[in-house]
Amino acid sequence: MTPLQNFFNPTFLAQTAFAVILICTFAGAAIAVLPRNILYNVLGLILCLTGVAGIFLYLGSPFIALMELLIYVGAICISIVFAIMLSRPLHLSLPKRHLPKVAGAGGVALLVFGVLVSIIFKTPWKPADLRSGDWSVATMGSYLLTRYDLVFEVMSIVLLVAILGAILISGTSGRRSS
Amino acid sequence: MSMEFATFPYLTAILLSCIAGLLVILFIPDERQMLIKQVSLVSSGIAMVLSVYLFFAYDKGKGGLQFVEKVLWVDSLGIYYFNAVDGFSLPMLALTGIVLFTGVLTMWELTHRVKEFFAFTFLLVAGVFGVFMAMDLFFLFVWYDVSLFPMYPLIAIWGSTRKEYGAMKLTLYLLAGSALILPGILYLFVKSGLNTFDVTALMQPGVFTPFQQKFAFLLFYLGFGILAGVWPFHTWSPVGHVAAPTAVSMIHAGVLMKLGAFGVLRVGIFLCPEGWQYWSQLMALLATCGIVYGAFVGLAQTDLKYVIGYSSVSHMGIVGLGLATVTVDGLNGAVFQMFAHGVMTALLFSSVGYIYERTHTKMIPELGGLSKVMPMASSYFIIAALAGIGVPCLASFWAELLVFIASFRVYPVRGALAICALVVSALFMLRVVQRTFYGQKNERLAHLKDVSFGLGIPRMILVGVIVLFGLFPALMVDLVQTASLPLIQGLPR
Amino acid sequence: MNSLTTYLFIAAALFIIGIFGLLQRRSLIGMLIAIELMLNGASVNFMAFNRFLAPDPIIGQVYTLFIMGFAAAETAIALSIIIAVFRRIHSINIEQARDLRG
Amino acid sequence: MNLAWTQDPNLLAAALSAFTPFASFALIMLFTRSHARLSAGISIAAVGISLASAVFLLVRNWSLPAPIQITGRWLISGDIHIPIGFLLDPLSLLMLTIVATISCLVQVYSLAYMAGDPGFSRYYAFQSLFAWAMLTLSISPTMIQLYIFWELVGLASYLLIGFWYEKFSASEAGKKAFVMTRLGDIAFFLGLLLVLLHFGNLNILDMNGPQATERLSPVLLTVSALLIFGGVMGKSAQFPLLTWLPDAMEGPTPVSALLHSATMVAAGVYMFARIFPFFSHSGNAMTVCLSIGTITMLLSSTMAMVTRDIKQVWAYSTISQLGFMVMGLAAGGYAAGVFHLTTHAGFKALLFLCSGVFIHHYETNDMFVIGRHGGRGLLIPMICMTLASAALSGLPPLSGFFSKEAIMGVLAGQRNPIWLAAGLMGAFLTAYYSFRLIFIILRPNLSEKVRAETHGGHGKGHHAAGLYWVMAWPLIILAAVTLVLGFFQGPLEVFLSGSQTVSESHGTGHHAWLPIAAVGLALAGTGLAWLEFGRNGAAQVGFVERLPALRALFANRWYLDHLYRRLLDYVIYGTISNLFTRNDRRVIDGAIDGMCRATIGSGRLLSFVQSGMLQYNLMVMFAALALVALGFYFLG
Repeated sequence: MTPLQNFFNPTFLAQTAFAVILICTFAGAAIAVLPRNILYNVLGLILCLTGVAGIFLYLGSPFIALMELLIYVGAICISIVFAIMLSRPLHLSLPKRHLPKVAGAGGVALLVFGVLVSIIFKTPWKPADLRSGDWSVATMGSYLLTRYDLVFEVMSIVLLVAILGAILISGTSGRRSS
Repeated sequence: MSMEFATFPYLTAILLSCIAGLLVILFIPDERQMLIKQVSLVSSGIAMVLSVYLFFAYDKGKGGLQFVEKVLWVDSLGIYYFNAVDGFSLPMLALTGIVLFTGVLTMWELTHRVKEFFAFTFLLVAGVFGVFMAMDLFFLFVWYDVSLFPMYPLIAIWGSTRKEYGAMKLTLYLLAGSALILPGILYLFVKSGLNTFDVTALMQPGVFTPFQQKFAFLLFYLGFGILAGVWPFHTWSPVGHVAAPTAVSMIHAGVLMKLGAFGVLRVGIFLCPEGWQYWSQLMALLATCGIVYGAFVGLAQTDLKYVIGYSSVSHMGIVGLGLATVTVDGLNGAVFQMFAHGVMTALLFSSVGYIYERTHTKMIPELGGLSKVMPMASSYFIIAALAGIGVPCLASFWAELLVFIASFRVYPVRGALAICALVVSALFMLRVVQRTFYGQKNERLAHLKDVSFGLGIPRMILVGVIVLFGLFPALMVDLVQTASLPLIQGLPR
Repeated sequence: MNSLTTYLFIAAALFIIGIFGLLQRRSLIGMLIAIELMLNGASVNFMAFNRFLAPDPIIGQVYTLFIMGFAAAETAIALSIIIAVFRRIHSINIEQARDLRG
Repeated sequence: MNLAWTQDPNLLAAALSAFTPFASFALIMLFTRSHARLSAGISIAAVGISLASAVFLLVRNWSLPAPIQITGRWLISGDIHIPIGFLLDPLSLLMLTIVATISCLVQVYSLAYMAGDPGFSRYYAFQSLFAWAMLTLSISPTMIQLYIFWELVGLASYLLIGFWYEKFSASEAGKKAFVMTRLGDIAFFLGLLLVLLHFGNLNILDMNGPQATERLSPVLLTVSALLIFGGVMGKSAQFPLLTWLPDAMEGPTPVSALLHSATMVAAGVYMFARIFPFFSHSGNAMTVCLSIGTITMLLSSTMAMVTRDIKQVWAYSTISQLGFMVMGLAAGGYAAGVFHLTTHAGFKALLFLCSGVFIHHYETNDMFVIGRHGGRGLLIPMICMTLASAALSGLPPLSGFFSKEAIMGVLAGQRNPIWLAAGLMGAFLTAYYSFRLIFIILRPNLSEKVRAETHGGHGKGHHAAGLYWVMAWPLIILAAVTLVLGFFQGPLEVFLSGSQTVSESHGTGHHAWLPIAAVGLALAGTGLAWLEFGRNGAAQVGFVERLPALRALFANRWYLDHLYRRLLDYVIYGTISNLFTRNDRRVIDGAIDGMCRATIGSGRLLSFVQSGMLQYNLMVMFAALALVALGFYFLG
């Protein structure tokens, strides 16, 4: 029993909230994918990500939920929006849908879904024998700087390289084209 | 970690001198060409001095592997950083050192992309040195591939005459060879069950069954044989030689082809002696074909470098024939021939390179009468050509003598055929010499200068080596014998 | 709501919606958005396993964090690539970028 | 080499004689190429030391109890031992002295002959190289050392023939000489290998000993002897490898005198004599050698009858005399053959050197032109040449008479009289063609002489008298040798047979008519030559030249060269080389290029898959991924 579940003790409330979160998530996902206008897509993505943050809450990690909001909604989505806004013509040209392509994409997606579902059902999920229940952010913080130090470092390097790369790519290609 | 350093790590020092040269060159700006050349000269000089020193410092009385450097590198796979030399590899090391040094000197006048050229050259040579001294299959293969890939840029950038075609053909051929060698090495590694790449451990008798040896030897023979120019896998070599720039031709024909023969020896023969005996008939047949065929095709060529290329095919056939005899004399002769041919071809290519740089042609009909214009350059070529046709008291005579005696004993008909090809090779070499150098002074080329003293130095070194080993063949044979005698005596009868 | 399977279903659904978007959108930015969806699906998966199976509740969270960092980096790169592509072919329609056709 | 080399005078002298020329070669090549006179000085000094050592050795070991053999280790590989060293026995001492003497004389002579040549230093370097190789060859204790220096001598010959390399004919001749002798050498080498493998050793004394018959079967013995004789055929220009020698006359005349008459070409005969006991074990081989010698002698004599080139005449005569020596040896006359080798070296070198004076003076090789320009005015060469021609024709009391008689005597001892008949025929022809030349120069056609007057001053009148005498002294020395050498036949035979076990049962004494017949025939040849060329108002047209077909046959060397040329052009270049080259380009390269093209083609064929439509690729990717996952999960 996690502390959070203790807090939302009434089961009905919890289930309702979960349903709402699910609806948010999938509605957001659908909006992110289906409309042709790119701005709607971004807004849908934001909705969806907020939903996912809720799911993370249900999975027992408020910290990650917070991070999801912070990084995805706060950073990624905003940067996409900025990209769209900064380069104006991007959202004005609305490419038409190509039916065979949509059908193909749907087919493949369904196939993958089928495979995933069958695997989910087929696999006998077994919890680990010994499970510790320490979910506190403090523990996680100390782990991040001790045992999972490498992840932390790699992440920072990846980000650094990504920033450098982004500058380089958009910078040099601009110089070359001009 | 087990470490074993008998003495000062000379072998690593040789490798390091090349790699250090490479690194230093990389950090010198493009424009400072002279500095780059000086650095190359110094590091190649160190490599040459060390390798020649080892050649003479080797204790012939003791024999076996000497100057051993062994460090365990990857325990779980049994990979060692294991360098050592014996009577087979020392001549090759010395050859590489000499050819590298003379090659650097030969390219002294290069102005196009000097930095990259010398960097690639050192990478190539580091690989070559590595193969010659590695006693660990893994390292041997890695060095082998390191030595192969710089050939492509070296030929494709600095080459001439269909250089892209030549470079591509060469690369494809050699990689095809690699593709045979790697499975062979892995096969032996797996089948041995010893979980080690250490050659000395794998070459113990009884490690591999006869069938395994036969199978693996064929892979090694074909894989390395491609690089050694074994007929009928030789066509990359003339094309590649023709396309390559001078120093690369020198290193390539002088050293890299030996790499193939050495691979057959070190990997094929050391690890699969029974396979060697089993396939020796085939080896002798192909080698004889190569000798005769190379000589006859060389007869019909009009491009100087093609002529040398085909003579290389013919001479490497002699190496193959020596290996195929499975005798002490054959091995001695083969290794001696590898050395002698390396020096001789380097001299040939350096002379042709000089002529080509000055006259901008290497077509024999367009030359002629060069002896009057550049007597020194011509003399170097003629000396090398004479060495090539087996004139006594020049190094390759002895090698050929030993190989022919051995092969005539084991394979009378093939041996006799190979000996008869000597006439043809004499004919085509002298024909080239006559058409290129003799005759009336060529007025069109009369303004050209002869080899200067500085550019003459590398050629003189090569001539000196040829004559030295021609007059004192025992220097070489005694050394090689320390390796060949135990090898033959250890063979299962 | 309290079973692993539910969450795995959610993750799978997010993931295939992402795939569907990735495969049918012509706009590069649309594809980027779809990729974000897929990444989130994967995150949910990790978090679910973390919640129900893992011996140590830290590892899944660290993984999710890692994915987020990675996603941020990926977005930065992707956006710059998109801008570069747009400069080059004056469109962000993926079907216009066909230089690599055989 | 256990002995300290300074303590054994034999060793010291032998080493000095063999290696000083090498030192001189190295010195000249390395340091003094630009100092012509210094180079010549070094070379002559070196060969002088060789000569002194050789004479010292000869005198010291005149009555040698047993051959001295000193060997050191040169190369040991497996069970192959290649020693280097010296074998001093009468034959090698004799040859050593001959070679050193003639080398020395020729080098002195060359001082004048080659004066002013741009390649003066190079010339002397090559001369030293030759002297080194030839001297070492003479004293080789093993056949393998002999073979090695045999090849080196061939190299020196190649370099010296092609000395004036700017002349196409000279370089061509050098190449031809090298390749043709190489052809013989291959047989030689194979023969040596056969002996080595079945006999186990190539020591000359061992091969000559009785073990040869014990360890080698008769067939093997014959085969290897014949193969070794192949070397003689190449080096001594025996039929059918004889056409290189006349061409070799493109070299400077002193070179022809030294290499291509007196010493190098005689190396073949020397080698034959060297392992004479080995050869004599096989009767069949000896018969083959005898017939080849005979054919060579007659064939080349006929060729000499029609040529106008003064050097060519002597070249053909050299071939014919070499054939004659081979006949003598093959008939069993060891001492006779070697004696003829000795005398021939003297008078043939003399002939060439004399011709050299003419050629140098008039700058032409054509004997008619020389005659017309007053060749007889050069007194010393004219006299010497006449003397040497007489010796060549076998007229008493010159050296040639004695040696030829010795061989005739041996031939008369053969059961089949045809050999003797051939020998006598040869004597007649020899006298005819040599005196044809003498008379053409001595008594030029007067009607044409008028024209020569108008060309007055054509000769190199400006030549310093000093140069002339530098050339003249060697001539005089050689002429003196030619005069007196014949009388040393007895001591020489004793000296030679001192160590050899060959019995000379057949002397001239059994055939008292023989000298008379031989001299008579020689005189008849001389007479015929006088009749056609010498007497007043002679047409100067030989009897052969009146028959065009025969003349063409002889002048074209019995079409041997044409045959070789065609063989080379059609078989070697046209068929084999061409075929192999085509195979290389079309079949092997074609296959490889075909493979490459197939790869590229299949790539093109499949490239429609790479439409560049990213999303279709992705679709396939995901679908495949899903299927693979399915497969792994449910099947695996």
